[in-house]
Parts: sequence; structure tokens; C-alpha cells
Amino acid sequence: MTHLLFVFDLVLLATLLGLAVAALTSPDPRRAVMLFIAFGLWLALVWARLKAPDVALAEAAIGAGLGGALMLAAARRAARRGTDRLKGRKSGADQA
Amino acid sequence: MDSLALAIGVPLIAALAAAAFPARAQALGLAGALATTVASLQVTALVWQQGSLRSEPGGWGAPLGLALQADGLSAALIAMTALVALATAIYASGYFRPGNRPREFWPLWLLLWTALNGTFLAADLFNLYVNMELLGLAAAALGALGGQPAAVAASLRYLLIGLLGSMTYLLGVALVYTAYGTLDMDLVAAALRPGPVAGTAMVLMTGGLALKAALFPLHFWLPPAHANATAPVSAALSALVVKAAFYLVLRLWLDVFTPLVTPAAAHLIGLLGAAAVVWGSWRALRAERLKLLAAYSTVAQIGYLCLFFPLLQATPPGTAREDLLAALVLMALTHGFAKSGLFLAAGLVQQSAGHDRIKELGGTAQHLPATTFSIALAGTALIGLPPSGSFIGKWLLMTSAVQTGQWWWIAAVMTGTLLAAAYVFRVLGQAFNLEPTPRRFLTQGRTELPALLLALTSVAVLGLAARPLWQLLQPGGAA
Amino acid sequence: MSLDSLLPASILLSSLLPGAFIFLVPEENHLLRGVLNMSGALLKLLLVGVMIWGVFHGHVYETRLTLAPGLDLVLHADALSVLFVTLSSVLWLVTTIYAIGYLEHSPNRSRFFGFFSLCVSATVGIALAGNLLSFVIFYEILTLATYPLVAHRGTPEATRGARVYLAYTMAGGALLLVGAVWLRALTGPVDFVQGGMLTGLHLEHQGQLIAIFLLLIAGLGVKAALVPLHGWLPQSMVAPAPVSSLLHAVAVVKAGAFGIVRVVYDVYGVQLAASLGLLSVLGILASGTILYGSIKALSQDGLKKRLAYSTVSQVSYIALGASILGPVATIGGLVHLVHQGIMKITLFFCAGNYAETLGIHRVSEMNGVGRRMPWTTLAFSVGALGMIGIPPIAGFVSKWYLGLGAVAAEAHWVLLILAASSLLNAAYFLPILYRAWFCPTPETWPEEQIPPRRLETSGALLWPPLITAAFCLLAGLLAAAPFSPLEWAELIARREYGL
Amino acid sequence: MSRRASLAVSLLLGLLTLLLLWVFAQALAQQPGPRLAELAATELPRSAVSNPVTAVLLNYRAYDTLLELAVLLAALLGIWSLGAASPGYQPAGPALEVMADWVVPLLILTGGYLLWVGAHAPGGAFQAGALLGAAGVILRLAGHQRAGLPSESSQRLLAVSGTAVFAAVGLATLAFGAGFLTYPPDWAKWLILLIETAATLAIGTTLAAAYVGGQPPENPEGVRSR
Amino acid sequence: MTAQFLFGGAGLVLFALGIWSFLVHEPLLRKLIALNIMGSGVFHLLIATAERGDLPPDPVPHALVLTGIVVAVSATALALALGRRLEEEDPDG
Repeated sequence: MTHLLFVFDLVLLATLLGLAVAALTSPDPRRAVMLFIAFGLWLALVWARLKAPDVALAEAAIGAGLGGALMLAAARRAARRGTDRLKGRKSGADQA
Repeated sequence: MDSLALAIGVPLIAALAAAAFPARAQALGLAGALATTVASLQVTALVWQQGSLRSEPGGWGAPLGLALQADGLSAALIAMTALVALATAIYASGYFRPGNRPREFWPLWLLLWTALNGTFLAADLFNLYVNMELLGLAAAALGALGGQPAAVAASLRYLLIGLLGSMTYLLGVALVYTAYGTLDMDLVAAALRPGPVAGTAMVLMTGGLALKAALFPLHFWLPPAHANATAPVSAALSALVVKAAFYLVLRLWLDVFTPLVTPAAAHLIGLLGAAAVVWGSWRALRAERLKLLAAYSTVAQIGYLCLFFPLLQATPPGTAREDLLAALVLMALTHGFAKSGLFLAAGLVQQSAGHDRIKELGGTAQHLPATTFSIALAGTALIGLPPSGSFIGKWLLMTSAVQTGQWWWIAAVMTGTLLAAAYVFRVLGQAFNLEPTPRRFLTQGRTELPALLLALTSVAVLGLAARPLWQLLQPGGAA
Repeated sequence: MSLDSLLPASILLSSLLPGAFIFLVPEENHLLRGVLNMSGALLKLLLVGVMIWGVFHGHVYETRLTLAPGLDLVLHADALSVLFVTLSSVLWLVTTIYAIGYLEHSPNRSRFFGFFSLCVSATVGIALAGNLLSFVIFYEILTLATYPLVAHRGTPEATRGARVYLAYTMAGGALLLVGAVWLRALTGPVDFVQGGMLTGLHLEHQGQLIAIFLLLIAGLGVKAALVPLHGWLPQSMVAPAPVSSLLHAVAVVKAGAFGIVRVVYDVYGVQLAASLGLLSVLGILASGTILYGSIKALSQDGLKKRLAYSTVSQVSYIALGASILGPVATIGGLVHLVHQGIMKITLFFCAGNYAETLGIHRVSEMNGVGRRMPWTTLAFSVGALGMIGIPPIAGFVSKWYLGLGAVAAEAHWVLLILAASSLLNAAYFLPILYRAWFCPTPETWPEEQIPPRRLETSGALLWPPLITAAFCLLAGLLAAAPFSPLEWAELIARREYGL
Repeated sequence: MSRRASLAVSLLLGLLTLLLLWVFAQALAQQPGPRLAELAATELPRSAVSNPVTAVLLNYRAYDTLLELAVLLAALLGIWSLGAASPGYQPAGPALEVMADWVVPLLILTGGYLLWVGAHAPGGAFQAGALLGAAGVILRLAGHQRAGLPSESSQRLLAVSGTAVFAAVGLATLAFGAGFLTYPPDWAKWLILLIETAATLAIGTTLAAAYVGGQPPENPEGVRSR
Repeated sequence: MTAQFLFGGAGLVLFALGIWSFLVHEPLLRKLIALNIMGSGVFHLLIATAERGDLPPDPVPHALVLTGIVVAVSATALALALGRRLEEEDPDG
């Protein structure tokens, strides 16, 4: 039983680290933020497992939720600017 | 009444009032500044009488609760903060033109002040983290207040670097709590056992704070942030905010991690300090803008303060060590007054000339005699010429360097002094030209006087009447 | 706090406070500025008179302000300080009158006179400094206060000259500071004590003491214009004439020389300095400077430049006197502190008069000027002849005592130096006098600004050189009278040697 | 950053991680026993709440929390100082609007519940405030320019209220001689609830306003009073 | 103890990953994600050490982390606002 729990813990942590690495290495801002939100929610899960429900709740609501929402808005702007610039460059190329 | 809580509560309440009623923010802000000054000076007065103060908000006491604590060192810095911040507040009330007065200046200003007092009074490692975040956020927000892209970009960088620093600091705190089960500074100091855990915690916390204190080579963020903010904010950032982080390094090394401060560690800080002195002064000499010059000079001045570490380490407890510590505080205070005076004066020059390029400041400098005079006085203190407080500081620093056999620091001090003379007089030389004679000494008292008084304090008061500082720093109080 | 302890501070404040107020005086308010200037100068003179009387009768005047534990700012009146204080306050009064006349229509007078007063306050502080720390403090303040005076005109040459001046004096100040700190760390507080504060006890640190001496002398030597540290002096000739007078005769150069005297007599003690072999180092430096300055002066056509090199040379007589063991040479050096001051200020006043009145800046333009400006030229002649050492003018007295002292100390080479220097002095001054008095007057002057009326130039410009020229004569003629510079120098020497 | 430099950074950080792990093991080995857990538990009855985390946040270390609210306020003031808010998104489709109509009241209700339950079970002002903020975010996403926030002056009052009530309570206890933020035992429960309520409103307002991201348009009274 | 080390160690790894990403990546958003993950690492370490097996966990680190989360989100919000202000000034930057 404890072994099972241990394996469960390991999977939890491995997923957590995996999400972190994915969030940190993703070059696409929107994707990175999505992964970050997933990371935060997963972190909340891990904390719930560590008997810290207050903090888990706060992390899910504030860290992942609102922090994620703020970043997502920024990521959307960044993505929009990226495509704008791409378009601008293309139209410039067309003119030339 | 708990004067420690008031020194934090009064500016906080004033900040809230100014935030809630933006139409009256300036009046509320000025009244709050005055009240905070009174509350802060009361702390200093009580420390003067009693030697040290401690209070426990919540009434639980360490280790479960939090504590506020003041000794001579914190009282001296609180008093400096009060005077500099009050003068700067008066200046700010005349500096911002009614048309473009930033509405959020006053509440943020008072929050900054709350955080400064909170930092100087904190006795709990985690509470310090919260204070530093308040300080960092308020400072970054104030730095961006002008809205110029350069200022916003520099503030953003400052904010991010500050966060990196506080996260690193917080990891150190987490290690301390893991190993010792308490966050109270005194209790940690009592439980501390030299070893890898304490050493790593010290390195992490010092490293995080060094980033915020702009200790060479972690100073890179400072010059743009301090040079691009509006003048009152630059003054506070350079004179006070950087000092708060430095104060924490000093506090941790002196009072918490005492057994870990080895000659090698202290020498490392000293070496970085020497590098900061030379590099900062050199860059100040090469700076093309007055405010950038002042900002680089801050890097150098923090370096001087670091030179005290190896000397303090090598001096056994006693009068000589007390003198050295007092000299360190004296230099920090002198720099606080001088640098704020310099930035305020530079702000007036910039406002009058429309720019602050040193080479083109001639006419302006001559038309604002009082402001040029402030720059000269502040410059005197920055060079460390008599009768400024930093002259005494350097004198004691060098005496101790000879006495402890670490004469090489003298070379750094003298190099810095000569470079400082060169950069200060590069500015002052502009004031002598063939412009027509100004009619009067003072043109706009509300802004020129605070700058002049601050600069004058760094020279005349701290240079000639610094003795009370020694009494304040005495463990048992002066009275 | 007794009145005795207030006197030194009052002497300092009598110029410092008026100076601080002058900065605030609106530019056009000549009257208020003049009143502040003159009342400060007169008050100072009065207080100095009291002090002379008291010190002569053995009173101790000391103001002590603790800057930090163990660091005291001390103003202390002994015979040596009184000599320098008197010189600077008398000449300040004269120079103030001259400067008011000289700058009558020029801009930025409030700034000028503010720093002018500050400069004299610093000089008085140097004179009265009772320990090395206080000396260093006032020495640095003097640097700060003179910089704006040198840069005052604001022309590119003026700012360049000021920059050079600053570079030299700051570097010198740094050396002095390091030396002072080192000595302080070695021995504790360095009070000036007649006969020297270092004792045989300190001989165990012989090597360090020699190094410290060299640092101190190098630091002081910059202001005293010892070759090769003299480079700033000719450059700072761009300053207005009253400033040049002040730099050369009253404040800066004198401060350096005075500091050397202090270090030799009251810090190391002349015996210890001699036994460490330091006096001969100083003597060689001084002799070299005397000859070098005179030779350089020969080839200068600019009148002020020639006077500047003459200063380089003449001031080193003071150091030379200090470097020869024995009371007679000491008297010669000390009395030259005063004599060189009054003679050189006369010459600079006159040079200023020529420039202001007729636009004459060069020796080659001085043909026949004696007929156009006889009084000025008369004063100039007195100063120049005194410099050469013609009796009965003051300069003769100094050289005479220096020579006697050299003979007494069996340092015969000094006689050679003195003779050579006097010849050179004659060689660069006599041609000027010849031109002025005997060459034919040209048809027009370079730039005549003040037409001849009842006086040859304005009164405020004419009286000061006449007064100082009279001093030169009187100091020589009445050398044996009580309270003459010579008598006072003898008093100092007696006290220093414990005779 | 060049490839080589980034490789060097990675390598160094890898080493740092190993070092930190080793140190962390050491730190755990010198376990100081229960740390503060036992103490917090024994004092819990005196703290007037039964959720130990709430006890730490609002009683033992209430001063920390006060400053934390000030940090939140500072961030909002900083955001406001940068100028007016940019216009929000285009009005969302009817589906989102319908969803908002359902979700927002639910969030507010849950927030209220969390606030109340915080005294003895997981929850409290921060979680509750966060839900209010989330309600604001959803409103804004659904096309409400102001994310359901009131006028500028009310926004300011609300944002300030958390810190203000907290500090006022602290100064009041100080004035009555009990010491800063030292609640009298009889009042403690209600004072904590008062603080938490104000904090919830302030946190909700602040987070929603931060999401709107700019100075709210000035209300007419504000214009007149200048 | 093992669990504490395991979970706390994961926190340290998160911290290091965060620093790495902060130093290596330039865009503001990525730096902010990095900082937040760094912070999460520290928080995670604190939560891990608070866990005490069958005993109720230590509430003090929990409260510290709660405070830390709010502080982190405040800083993130301010940084994003500053970044947006820069975008407005320089839409291409």
C-alpha cells in the first residue's frame, strides 16, 4: 500500500516537473501560459495531497486562476502582435 | 503607545487615505509625511533613551508571533529615512506641475515609506520578505510614474530583478525554517550552527539581497532605473531603497550569521566593494547625463559601505569596532542625504533645461545658484571631502585599514575619491561660463530649499556634529 | 566655555559668516556686500590683534569640537599660527578693497566674494589648526573654495586652468590624507606640539615614519608648488588679479609652505626629522625649486607668468629655512613667510593695475609705463627690489637670516643657492624696472580703460599696492622693533627650540 | 544569450541543484522537532478560530497579512498609475453571456461560503476574494468593460478597504492598550471576521481591477471636485 | 522524512528550472512564468517540510505560502501592466 502511494507520489511529482519544463521551454506564449496554468492546477493537487487544502485552494484560484488569466491576456496580445508583424512583413515583401 | 507599530501604521493609514481620495492626495500625503516623520523620530528618540525597543504585534511573541525591533542601527536609518522622505515630499509637492501631477504618487510614496520603516524594524525573516516585496513593488511603480518608455522599461527590469532577489532570499528563509524551526532573527541566531545548511542559507539570502542592494557585479539594473525615474523617486530609490537592502545584509551578517562570517567571506564582500567603488566611479565619470552620473555614483557608494565588512570582521569587539560601525552608518547616512539632495537638484536642472546632458548644462547651472550650490555640497559629500560626514567615515575606514594591516583598501578608497572629484567637478565646471549673472540666489523655494537642506545636512551636520550618532549606536542607549 | 576658547572660532567665523551671507546678497546690492566684506575683515583684524597680545603673554586660546570620538577639530593659537593668521587677515583686508575696485563692473560678484571669504576662512583655519586632522580638513576646504575663484571668469582658459589646479590639489590632498591617516593609525591623535609630537619612542617605526613624511611633504608640496609639483601655478594665472594675489601671497601657496613648517617643527620635530635624514631631502627639493623657478621666470614675457614662476622660486625659501637645522635659519624661513607675502601681493596688485588701466599684460609692453603710472610703478619697484634682496627692503632680512643660519649649520652650499637665486632674481626683475622707468613711452597703450585724472588709476586699485609696498619697507626698516615680523619669528624659533 | 553561454548556465544550475538537494537533506536531518506546529496547535484555542492556517494568517502573524494586503494595493496603484485601461474584447457570443449569468452568482456565493467557512475549515479571505476576482474576469470576458466593478471612487474605497479595516483594527487595539493587532479575546472572532470580510471585498476588487488593467474612467463627482 | 525530501527536492528542482529559464529567455512573459515557477518551487519546499506524516501538518509554512502566492500574483500583475505600457509605446518592440 505504501509502495503504491510512493509510486503515486512519484507520478505526481514527475508530472509536475514535466509540466514545468514544458511551460518553461514552450516558445509559443499562449501555449506556455496554458501549460503554466496546468502546472499551477497540478501543483494545487500535489498540495492537497500534502494536506495543505487552504494553500491548494489559493494556488488554484489565485496562482493558476487569476495569475493565469492575467498572463493569458498578455499572451493573446503577444500572439496578435506576432501575427500582425508577420503580416506587415509579408505585405512589405509583396510591395517590394 | 507602541511607537514601533506607529512608525509603520501611520504611513500606511496615510497611504490608504491618499489612495482613497485622489482629489486630496497631495494634502493628505503631505500631512501623512509630517505625521510619519514625527512617528519615526519618536522611535529614534526612544532608542536614544532606552538603547533598544521591541514590540510584538498580535501579542504572541516569537517564535509563533512576529516581533518588531529597533536598535541604534535601525533608529539611525529610520531617522534618515524620515528626514529625507519629508524633504522629498515637500519637494514633490512643488515639483509636479498641476497639469501632469501623477495621481498615484502620494499613496505609493507613503507605501514605500511604510515598507522602509517596516524593513528597518522587522525582526522576523519572513516578515522581511513581505516588507521587501512591498518595497520593491512600490519602488517599481513609482519608478515608472513618469510613463516615459525608458523609465517604464527600467522599472520593469528592476521589478523582475527584485523578484529574482526576493525569491532567492525566500529560499534561504525556507532552508532556515526547515533546519531551525523558527523565523525570529534572534532565535535563529541563537540556534545557528555553522555548517553547510547555515552557509547555504547565508549565501542565498545575501545573494538575493545583494541583487537588491546593487552590490557589484549585480548592480547592472540600477543606473537605468534610478536615472530615468522622476526626480523625487530617484532620490528615494538611491538614497533609501538601496540602503534598506544593504541594511539587511549588514544586519544578517552582524546579528544572525555571526559565526559564519569568516575572513574569506568578509574579504569577498570587501573585494566586490572595491570593484564597485572603482567601476561605479569610472562609469559616473563617463556618464553623459547628470542623473545617470548620480546613479552610477550610488553603485560606488554602496561599494564603500562594503569595504567595512573585512575590517569589521578583523576588529575584535570593543571601542575600535564600535567606531568602525558608526563610521559605516555615518557614511550610509551621508550618502543618503547627499544623494537625495543631488537627485532633487538634478531634477530642477532637468526641468529648467529640458534635459540633463552634462555638457549642455552651463547656462542652467548658472541661472539656478541655489541648485548648483546643492549639487556642489552634495558632490563634496560624495567625494568625501571635509567637512562632510563621509570624510570622517573614510578617515576612520582608512585608519582601521592601516591598523588591521589591510592597507590595500586605502588604494580603492583613494582611487574612488579622485574619480569622484573628477566626475563631480565635471558637472560643477559647467556652472562657470559667460552667462549673464543671476539676479537672486533662490528662485523657487519649495523645491530648491529641500534639495539645499538635504545636501547641507550631509556636509555641515553630519560632518561636524556626528557625535550623537555614536551615542545612538551605543548598546545601552545614550541617556 | 570661556572667552579664551571662543576667540579662535570667532576669528574663523568673522569671515565665514559674512561669506555665507554674501552668497544670498542680490547681485545689484553693492552696498550690503561691501559692508559685509569690510566689517568682516575689520572685525577679524581686531580679534587677531587681541590674539597677538594674548599669545605674546602666554595665553592659550583653543577651540575644540569633537567630530567623532577621538577625532577633534582643534583651533589652537600658538606663536606660529598667529604669524600666519596676522598675515592673512591683514592682506585679506587690503585684497578685499582691491577686489571691490577691480571687479567693479564684472558679473557674478556675490559668488566671487562669497568664495573669497570662504577661502580666507579656510586659510585662517589652516593657520589655527591644532592637529593634523584639522589641518587636513581646512586644507581640503581651501581647495574647494579656491576652485570657483580660479574658474571665475568662465572663459575656456579659465575653466581649463581651474581643472588643472583641481587635479593637482586633489591629488596632493589625497597624498596628505593618506599620510595623515597612516600617522594617526600609528601614533594616535596627531596634535601639533612645539618641538614635535613624535618622540624617540616612535623610532621603532623608522621606515614608516620616513614614508609618511614623504607622503605629507608631497601632499603639501603641491600647494607649496615644489618642483615637480608646481605645474598648476602658472596655469591658474588666468584668474582675476585679486585671486592671483590671494593664491600666491596669502592663501594657497602659503598654506602649503606653512604646512611643511608645521610638519617639520611641530609633528616630527626638527631634531627627529634631521636624524631621519629627512631635512636634507627637503633641502634638496627646496633648492631645486628655487633655481628652477628663477630660471623659468627669465624667459616669460607674460608679466603674471613671470611673477608666478618667481613665486615658485621664492616660496621655497620657507621650506629651505625649515630644512636647515638651527634657530637662525628657522627665523629666516619663517620671516620669509610674511615678507614674501607682502612683496608678492604688491607685485600682483601692480600687475593687475597695469592690466586694468592700460591693458598691459606683457613685459614687452611696459616701456615707459613709469611715467604714465608712477605710483604703481614705484610700488612695483619696491616689491621687485625686495625680491632681489636689496636692503633695506623686507626680502633682504629673510635672505640675510637664511644665509647666517646656513653658515651656523655649516651648510655652505645654501649660500651658493642664495647667491645664484638673487642673481637670477635681479636678471628677471631689473629689465622690467629698466623698461618701466627708462624706455620711451609708446604713443598708445594696448587698451587704455581708465583715463588719467587726479590719480593715475582708480583709488581702490592704487591704494592697496601702496600700502603693501609701505609694509615691505617698514618690515625691513623696523625689523628690530617689537611685534615686527622678524621679532615674532624669533619668538617662534625660541619656543620651537625650547631656548 | 549565445548557445555556449546558455549551456554553461544550465551546467552551473545543474550543479547548484545538486548542491541544494544535498544541503536540503542536511537541513532535514537536523530536524528541530515539530518546528512551530505544536505551538500553533496548543495556542489554537486562544486564537478564536479553529482553522490553524487562518489562525496564523489573521492572528499569530496578522501583521504579515496586513503588509501583504498593502502589497496587493501597491500593485493596483502601480497599474492605475500607468494610464487608462485599454478597451476590452468584443462582446462575447450569447453562449458566454448566458454562462456568465450563471457562473458569476455561483462564484460570489461560493466566495461568501469560503469566507464564512474559513474560520474552521479550509478557506478564508484570500480564496474567497480570488473567487470574486474570478467573477470579475468572467464578466469582462463576457463583454463587461468594467468587469462588473463600480465607479472609480467606489473602486478605490473598496480596494483600500481591506488594508484600511485591518490597519484600523490594529491601531484601535493599540489605542485601547492591548498592543498593535492584539485582539481582545472576546472580540477576536468578530474582529477577524470583520477583517476577512473587508479583505475579501478588497482582494476581489483589486484582482478584477488588475485584470481590467488601467485607471478606471473618472466618475463625474471626481471631475467636479478637482 | 523521505517524502519530505522527495517533495522538497522537487521544489528545489523547480526553483533551479525557474532560474535557468529566467536567465536564458528574453520575452517578458517567459521571464514571468520562470519567476512564478521559481516561487512555486520555494513554496513547494515549504509545504513539503510542513507535512508530518500522520500528524496534522505545520500551519505556519502554509500561511507563509498563502502570503507568498498573493505577493507573487501582485508582482505578476504589475509587471504585466508595465509590459503592456511598453507595448503601447512601441508596438513593434
